[in-house]
Parts: sequence; C-alpha cells; structure tokens
Amino acid sequence: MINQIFFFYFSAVIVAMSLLAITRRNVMHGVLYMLLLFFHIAGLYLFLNAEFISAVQIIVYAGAIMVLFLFVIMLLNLREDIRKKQFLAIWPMGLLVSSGILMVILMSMLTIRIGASGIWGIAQIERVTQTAAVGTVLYTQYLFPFEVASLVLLVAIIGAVVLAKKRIK
Amino acid sequence: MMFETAMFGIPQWLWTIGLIIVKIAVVLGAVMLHVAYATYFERKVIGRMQNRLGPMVVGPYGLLQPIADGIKSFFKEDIIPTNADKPIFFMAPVLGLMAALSSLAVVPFFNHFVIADINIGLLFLFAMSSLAVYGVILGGWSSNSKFSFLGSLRASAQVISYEVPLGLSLVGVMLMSGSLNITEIVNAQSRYPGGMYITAQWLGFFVFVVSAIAETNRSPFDLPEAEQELIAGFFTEYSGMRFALFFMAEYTGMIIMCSIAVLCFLGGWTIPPFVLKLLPFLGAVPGVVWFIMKFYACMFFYYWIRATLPRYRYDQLMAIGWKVLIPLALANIVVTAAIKFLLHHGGQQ
Amino acid sequence: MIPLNWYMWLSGIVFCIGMFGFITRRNIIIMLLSTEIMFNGVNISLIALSHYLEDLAGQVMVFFIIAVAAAEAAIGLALVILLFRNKETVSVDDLNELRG
Amino acid sequence: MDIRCYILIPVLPLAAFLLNIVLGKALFKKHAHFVAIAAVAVSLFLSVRAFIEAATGTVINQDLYTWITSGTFKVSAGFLVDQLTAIMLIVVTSVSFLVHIYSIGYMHGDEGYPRFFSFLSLFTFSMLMLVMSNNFLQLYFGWEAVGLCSYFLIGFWYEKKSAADAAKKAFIVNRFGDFGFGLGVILIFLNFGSLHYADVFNNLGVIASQTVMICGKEINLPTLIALLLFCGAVGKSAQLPLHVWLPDAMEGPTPVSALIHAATMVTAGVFLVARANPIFTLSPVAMNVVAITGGLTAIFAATIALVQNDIKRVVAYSTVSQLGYMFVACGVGAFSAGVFHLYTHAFFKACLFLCAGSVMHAMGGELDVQKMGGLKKYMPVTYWTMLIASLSIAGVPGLAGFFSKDEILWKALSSGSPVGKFIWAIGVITALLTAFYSFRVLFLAFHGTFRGTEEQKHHLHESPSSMTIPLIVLSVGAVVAGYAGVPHLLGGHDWIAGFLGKVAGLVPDHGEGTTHIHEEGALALEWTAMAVSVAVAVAGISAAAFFYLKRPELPAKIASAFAPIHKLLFNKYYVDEFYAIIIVKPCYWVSENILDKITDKLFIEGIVNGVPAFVEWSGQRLRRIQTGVVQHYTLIMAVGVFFLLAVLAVLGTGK
Repeated sequence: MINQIFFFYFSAVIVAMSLLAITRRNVMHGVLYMLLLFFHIAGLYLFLNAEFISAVQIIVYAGAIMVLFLFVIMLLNLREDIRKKQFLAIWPMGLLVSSGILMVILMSMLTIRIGASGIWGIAQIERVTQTAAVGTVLYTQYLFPFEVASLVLLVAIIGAVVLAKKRIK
Repeated sequence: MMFETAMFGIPQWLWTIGLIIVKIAVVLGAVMLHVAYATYFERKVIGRMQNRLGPMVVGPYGLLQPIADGIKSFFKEDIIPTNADKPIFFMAPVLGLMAALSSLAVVPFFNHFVIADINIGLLFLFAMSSLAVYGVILGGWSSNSKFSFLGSLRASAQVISYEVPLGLSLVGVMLMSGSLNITEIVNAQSRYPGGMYITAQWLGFFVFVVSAIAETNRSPFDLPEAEQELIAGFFTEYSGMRFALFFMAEYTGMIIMCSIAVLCFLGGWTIPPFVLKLLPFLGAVPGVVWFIMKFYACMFFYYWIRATLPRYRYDQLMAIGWKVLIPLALANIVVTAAIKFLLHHGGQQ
Repeated sequence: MIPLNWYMWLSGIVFCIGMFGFITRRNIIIMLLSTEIMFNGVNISLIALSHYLEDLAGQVMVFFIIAVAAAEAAIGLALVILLFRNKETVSVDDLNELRG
Repeated sequence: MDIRCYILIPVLPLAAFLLNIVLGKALFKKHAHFVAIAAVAVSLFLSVRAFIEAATGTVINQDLYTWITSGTFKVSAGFLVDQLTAIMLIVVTSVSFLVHIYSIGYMHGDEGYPRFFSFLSLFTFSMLMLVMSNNFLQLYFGWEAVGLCSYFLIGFWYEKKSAADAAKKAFIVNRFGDFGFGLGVILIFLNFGSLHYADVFNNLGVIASQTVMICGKEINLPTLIALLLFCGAVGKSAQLPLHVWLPDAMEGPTPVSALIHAATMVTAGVFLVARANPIFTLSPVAMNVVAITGGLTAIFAATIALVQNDIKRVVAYSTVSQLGYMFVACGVGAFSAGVFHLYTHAFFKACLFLCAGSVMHAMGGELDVQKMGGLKKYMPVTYWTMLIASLSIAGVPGLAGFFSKDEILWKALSSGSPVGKFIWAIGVITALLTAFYSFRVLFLAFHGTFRGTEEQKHHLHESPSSMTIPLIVLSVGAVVAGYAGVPHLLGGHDWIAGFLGKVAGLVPDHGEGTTHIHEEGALALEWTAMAVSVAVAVAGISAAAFFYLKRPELPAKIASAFAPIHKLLFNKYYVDEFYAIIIVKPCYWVSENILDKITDKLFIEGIVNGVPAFVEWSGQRLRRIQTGVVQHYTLIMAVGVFFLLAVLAVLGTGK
C-alpha cells in the first residue's frame, strides 16, 4: 500500500517534471525541473534496491551534467531566443508519432513476462552490500566495457576542450 | 512487522518516525547554534590574530552578537532586483542551504547517533556537496547583475573543479576501510596506527583540506566573493533573510567539511588507542566531546588560514586544482590500492 | 509489491515525452535535455528489469549509459557554444545550412 | 654469367632513369650524365660479357616472373639471350654509351639536361627489353616503350612547334604499323596459345598449311602473320609507305637522331624480322614483300637524299635507304647478312649523325649544307671521322660498309628468290647513289669556301673532346666492324654468319642460294658482283668529286635542266602532301563534320548533359526533403520506429 502510494507519487512527479522540462520557454527553468526529475528518479531507484546507481544518478546527472547545462546557458545570451516561438511547425506530427510509439510500447508491455532469475537476489545483494555487488559485476564481467567507457569519457573531455576553445588568431 | 509492537499504545512506526524527527530537530538545532557561534568564533579569532578584540558590545564579551545579527537580518527589508528571475531568485538560497543541511543526515556525531545510517553515506555526501553549486549558480544568474553573474560563474567553476579532488581524496579512505558507511569508516580507523587515517592518508588529507577550503569558497580561495573585485560575488543582490540563508549555507558547508575531515581522517569520536592505554580514565569521556574538540580544531584551522594567507589569483586557483590536486589525489589512490592489494593478497599467494 | 509493468509503462511514457521534446523543440539546449530524459526513461526500465530479474547487468548498463550521457552532454554543449559563437542563436531551424 | 647479371643489363638504365627523372632536376642538375653514363657503362660491360658467353654457345632463355595471367593467357617477363640478342646488345649499349658521352658536350647548358639523360636511359632500358625479350608481348612492350621514348626525345624541345609536330607525326605514323604488329601478336597467341618464341617456333608445323578467310579470300596463315608483323617493322624501320616520320624526326637533338633514329630503334624492325624468321621463311609471299619493300625503299630514299640540303635529312634518308638494304637481305632469306649490315650500319651511321651534330654545333645550329663549306680546316677531327664513315657507307673495300653491303648484294643476286636479280639491280643503283650523296654532303660541307655568315665563320671551332672521342671511336668501329664478316671469297670465314647460324631457326644462309658457294660459276659470279659494287662506289665518289669539287657550278645547272625531276626529288616525291590529301584531310573532315558535330555535339554531349540535367531535375524535387532541420529527420526516423515496433508487437503476440 505505502509502496504503491510512493510509486504513484514518484511516477506522477517524474511525468509532470519531464513534461514541464520540455515545454518551458525559459531553459533555466527547464533545467531546474530536470533537477527535480532526477531526484525523483533517484528516489525510484532506491525502491528498486539500486542505491549505488541512485547516488550516481544524483552525482553525475544533477551534480555534473545539469551544472554543465546551467553553465552553458549562463555563457550564452538567450534572452532573444526566449521570445521566439518555441515549437517547430511540425509539433502536431511529433505529438502524433510520439503518442503512437507510446501506444505501441504500452500495449506491448501488457504481455511482458519475467524470465529466469539471476543470482543477485535481494538477500544476496544485502549480504555483500549493493555497492560491492555492482562493483564485483562491473570489474569482472564488464571490465572491458568499463575500460571502453573510460576511453569514451576521455575522448569527450578532449573533444569538448578542443571544440569550445577560443581560436586565437 | 511495523504494526506489531507498540509502546504506550502508540504504534512502532510512529515511534520510528518520531525518533527520526527528534534526531533531526536535535541535529538541526545544534548545527544552527554552531553556525551562529561559528561566526562569533571567527570574528573573535581573527580579531585576536589581528590584535583586536572582536565583538564585545552585545552581551558579555559580545556573546549575544550572533543572536542580534540573526534578528537584524530577519527583519531587514527583502530587496529584489527589478529584472530578477523571481522564482529562481527566491529559491536559490533555499536550495543552497537545503543541499548543505541534507548532508547532515548521514553525518554521525558519535557512535550510532546519526539520522540515517545508510550504506552509501559517503556517496550521499558527495551527491549533496555537488548540489551546493546550484545555490551559487542560480543566485548569481537570477540576480541579473554583473557582479553576481561573474561571481557565480567563478564560484561554480571553482566548486565543480574542486569537487573532483575532494571526491578523489576520499577514495583512499574508502579503499582502506572498504566501506561507504561513515560509522564503519570511523570504526575501521582504530585498526590503524594512531587510530586515525591521517597517518596513512596524509596525502589524501592534504588534498582534502585544500579542496574543502576551495569547495566552501573560503579564503584564500574566496574568489567568488572577492570583496575588492565583486562586492559580494553571487549574493551581491541579496539582502535580509535570504542573505542570511546564503551565509548559513556557507557555514553549514564549513561544518560539513570539518565533520568529514574529523570522521574520515581524524578518527571521529574515538581517541587514539595508545592514548587510551596511557590514560585509561579518558575512556569515560563521551565520544561527542572528542568529536567537538577535533571539530573546533578544524574550524580554527579555517579561520587561521583566513587570517594568515592572501587570496590566490583565479588562474592560480584553477591551476592548483587541476594540475596539482587531482594528480596528487590520483597518485594517492593508486598507491593506496597497490599497498592494500599487496597487504591483502601478497600474503596469500 | 509493484508489478514490473508499471515501471515499464513509466519508462515508456518518460521516453516518449523525451522524444516528443526532441522532435518538436526549436531550442537546441532543450533538445539535449530531451535526450537526457530519453536516457532516463530507458534507465528506469533497465533498473526495474535488473531488480525483477535479480541480475545486476541492468544496473551496470545504466552505469554505462550515465557515463555516455555525460560524454554526450559535454560534447553536445561544446558544440552548442561553438554554434552560438558563430550564429548567435540556439534555434535549430536557423542552423539549417545543410538543407538541400 | 649469373642470370642476375643479365637482369642488370636493362635494370641499370631503368634505375638511372628513375633517379634522374625524380631527383635529376633538384639534385644532379648539370651532373645528370654521371648516373646515366655509369649505368650504361656497366650495361655495356655486362653486354660484352654476355656476347662472349653467347659466342661460346650459351643461350639463356629464362622466365623471371609471370607478368600477366588471364584465363589461358599467360605471359612471363623473361630473357632470351642468344647470338642475335648478343649482337643487338653490343650495338645498343655501345652506341648508347658513346652517344651518352657525346651528349655531355652536345647538350651542355640545355635547360632539360637531366630530362634528356633520363629519357636516354629510359630508351636504353626499353631497347634492351625489346631485344632481350623471350616472348612477343615483352617485345611489343619494348617496341612501344622505345616508340614512347622516341616521341619524348623528338619532341625534346617541345616549345618548338616543328619538334612537337614531328614527335606527334612519328608517334601516329608508327601507330599504323604497330596496329598490324599488335594484330600479328594476337594471331600468334590464338594459333599457338603462347607467346614464347620457343613455343611458337617449335610448333610452326601447326600453322604451316593453315588458311584463314578474310573478305571471302583464303589467305595463308603464315603469310598473314608474317605480313602483320612486317607492318610493325615497316612502321618502326621507316619503310616505304610509312617512312615519312623519320626525316621529320631529325627535329630532335642530334644524339637522339644518332642513337634512336639511326643506330638502334629503327633497326628494331630488322631485328623483329630476323627474330621471327622461322615464320617468314614459311611464307615465300611475305619474303618477297619484305625484299621488294626493302629494295624500293632503298632506292626511293637514296634518290631523295641526292638533292636535299639539310645535312641531317640527307643522313636520315640515307638511314631509310640502308634500312631498305637490311630488309632486302631479310627478304632474300639472308637474315644473318641483314643483321650484319644492321651491326656495321650502327657504327658508321651513328658516326655520320654525330659528325653532322658536331658540324651543327660549330655552325650554331645551321643545317643547310649550301651555307657551309671549307670546314675541313676548322674541324679536322670531324672531317676525318666523317670521311671514314662516308667511305664506309659508300662501300669502299676494306671498310665495314663494304663487307656487309656486298654480302647483301651477293646474297640477293645469288638467292633463289624470284625477285633476287631485280633487287640486286636496284641495290647496285642505290649503292651508286649512296656513294654520291654521301660525298656530296661531305664535299659541300668540308671543302671549298665558307658560304655562311661572318658571325658563323667567327664562331667555327672543333667540338669538345667529349664529342670528338665518340666520333673517333665510332669511326674506328666503322672500319673494323666489318671484319667480323669477311666473306670466304676474300679469305675470311664469314664469322658472323656462322655465329648467327646458331640462333634458333636462323638459317646461316638461305638454302638454295648459298650452296653454290663452292661451285665454279658461282665463284666467278661472286667476284663479278663484288667488282660491280666496288666500281659503283668508286663511280659515285668520283661523280660527287667531279660535281662538287671540280665543277661546283654544274649541279645547279643540272638541277635547272631537269627541273621537274629535281623538284620532285626535292619535295620527296610529294609523299607528305599525298598523305595530307588522302589521310590527314579526310580525317580532319570526319572529325570536324561527323565526330564533332554529330557524334560529339549530338550524342555524347546529349548524353553527358542529359544525365546531369535529369539528375538535377530530380534532385531539385528531391532536395526539398532535406530541410537541414534535424527534427524533420528525427520525425521520419520515429515514424519508422513506430512501424517497426508495431510490426514486432503484432507478430510477437500469441507467443
């Protein structure tokens, strides 16, 4: 009962915040709604026994990515753009297609069934703590993708620096 | 389960919630009091260091000065700049303070006195400290003023830069204790020489201290509010209670940083085992006393540095962060991990 | 106990909202925000599946998605800065030099 | 000798070419000759060794690697070094070496100095590939490569329109011949399934009596192949219908004329006929065609040479005429005599050309013999060497030209060939003319008084030693080269004939004719023939001396007395003009009126412009799809995703 109330609360806020975030005229406000969105998603993750990911969600999304967005918004002078039209002329088409895909997803989820369970049940995770469990999987089974992810980040750092650097003539 | 046992006819879950609320109240009250008196303490310390007396007028030795300041800012007019983005302008200081105060939830002041004893305590601290920047950015941006804007740009760049070494410097501690739970970290320290991690993690501690000062925008890294250049940086346009909220957020941040330093490097509420061996009667002293003593030593260090060192230039600040502290912190992690690996696995093989 | 379906529905809704934003907004920064929303929609389903299947692969995948999202945001915003520096706008339909 | 040494013979000039063409302009500049001469000197040394090996009877026939594989078509790059090739190697490398040295002085200060030497090296490489090849395709490769080098070198001074035109003319005229040659090679492959000499010559029986239908007529297959190959030879060796390019090729630098257009490349045709002699001997018709073509060319060119004033052209026509002699020899089956003449001719003709170059050098580029005179005292070395070469070409006994020419004439006379006697008569007349025009030039240029300008007179000097030394060496060659083939009649052993007799399929002397050699009547006939040729040589020289030394005013009188003939000869029988009317003009007309106006403008441009016009038309309509707005693309993508998901959802239900 309490679980379901919480779930509905989180879901409602998540949906509302994402809708608000994409419809706001002022980007700054959009980012702040995103912030709330991330908090609620992090809360949802806690329900799903994913406290490590939930902390990472806040640290990376709220603490880094959204700050980056804010930073860029501050650097750009967007006061002109705010007054312009915010949606493209094709928005009804977009709405149609998006809701079409949504319908398909919702319908197909009706028949979803859970497959065979893995070894990381709640009891097992609690025994070794969740962070250690994720760490174990990450550094053994997924070591190579992990290294690749580090490479992706490195490239992104260098790329961002090179791109945004002021060309000194 | 939650509904089974009852005391005085009140259900258990209500008791639990009640206990949490009481804990929150106690912690909040204590911290707010300390925030208030941290300002007094600072003025006194710096005053003495600069050969003056500090506040002396309100109350004996000026002891009531923080109360007077609080009342004054509470009743001052709340000025809002004309072109400010009002919702954000209102929200920014609250957000800043909220982020700072949320961190308190996982900080244990002595054994098992903690609001939420969660497994990922340290991660939670990172998460909340990374949110501190929102108050700064939003406050500066929404004021729609040049000084605020520049101050907030500087502040946010500084804060997100120093977040990295701050987090990395604590990784060594995590590695040594093998846990993210702060209580466990404190308890794990008794197994190490001196009963605190500072002996083994001196490099991490150094990086942590420098980053913490920068992270809280304190002198000598107080560029965002460099008075001579930017008046008051990102909160130039704030007044009255909202200004006080920013102020409280800053001091709460300092308190959090000092608490983390005490908990992660200085043994928290414990005293080193060899001291306990020499003077066994000290074991009778409650742990919170040691915690507060260590805590105030750290706060004093903050003031001491502020009174002693001149302000750094902005480029120097960034250079220290990226070119010195991060490499040092990374080196510390590598060395710690290597030693731990050798100690744990070298023997087995 | 909450059925898995509910999480999946939520995930689908969030994803489609993100997609709608991406398709219809003119502001390139909001478009980037929309991609983040889409990522998060997917993440919700991955975490939920990870929980219900008792397998940590989903969480690991989310971890990677977050890493990639960070990289994407960094590059994307660097491009936005570059675009703004040259064109003084963040409206994508003003950035249509590549039209046929 | 190691096979690798044989490979080095052509590879070294190639390396020199690559070095010079890539680095020459930047690195060697005025020292470009070092590389080229070093390479060709080593090649010469190795060629001499190869010659000695060949003299002892060693024949190298080896494939180096597979060059082309396409179905059953397999061609290797390989070397065949037998006695014929050995002689050619000596001729090519020695003349090339001397010309290289001569060019140091002759080309001194020219802007394209490194370029010149790099092309000379490339030519040497190509020519060596040609003569050393062991199959027809590699021969064809060398054939075309020397043609290319000839083109480059004739047009060496490409800023000069006449040089550029001459280069194009040489190239295009040669294409006519090479077309036939190419067909011949294809026909050989079709019939033998291989292009190796050995495979072809050993299986000649296969085609001996075959015929092919062409335009409803049955044609003997060997005749067809032989004639097609001979087409190439006619082009390359400037024989009668295709001789027009060679005189014009004199626009190139004189060393090039000497090396390519006198001593080596033009003899490639003779080499080809000699090399393919087993095929030719199968077909009496082809043999007669070769002999008659050679004979007609010989006298035709000699008559033109009588009246020309351009010193290099006279020598060029003389070359054409001498090449005719060689073909006569081949045509009457005396291949070894033809190759012998090729070999002696290389020396005295190269010498003549280089002398002409030396004269030009002294005269500041003046070519007209009428403006020279009395050069003897200014250029003694040039005079004496040219005198020796002229005596040699005139056929004065004891010199190289005598032995080889006499051999040819005797072989023609004595052969069983139906045209032999006729050809002999022509040959004798030609010999008379040859002696006359050779000495006409010599006397006009070196005797009498100087007829040029004062400035030229002042400038007159002997050429530098880098030019005179090759002249001396070549003149020595023009004397002694003939002693390789002193006939039995004069107490010699006709060594060269015996030497070449070892070549696969090359009959030492043609069957019917040569067996007479020890018969009484034949012996007397041979003495008579020799006496006749000596007599005509002396007569020719004397006539020249009479006309140009004693009575210098007489030639002009005779010329005006026989004005129409003189004019005909002076204008080279109007062959160029004839070609201009029957080939060049119609070509122009067809190109302008049909190819340009109809094919090009209508069809090709119609297609070429029509396709892009259609593309543009459709592109103009399609491009509207590409709006440049990311979201439009995304929307389309999303529609696709929707349908994909829908299909999957529909198909997935019930499972």
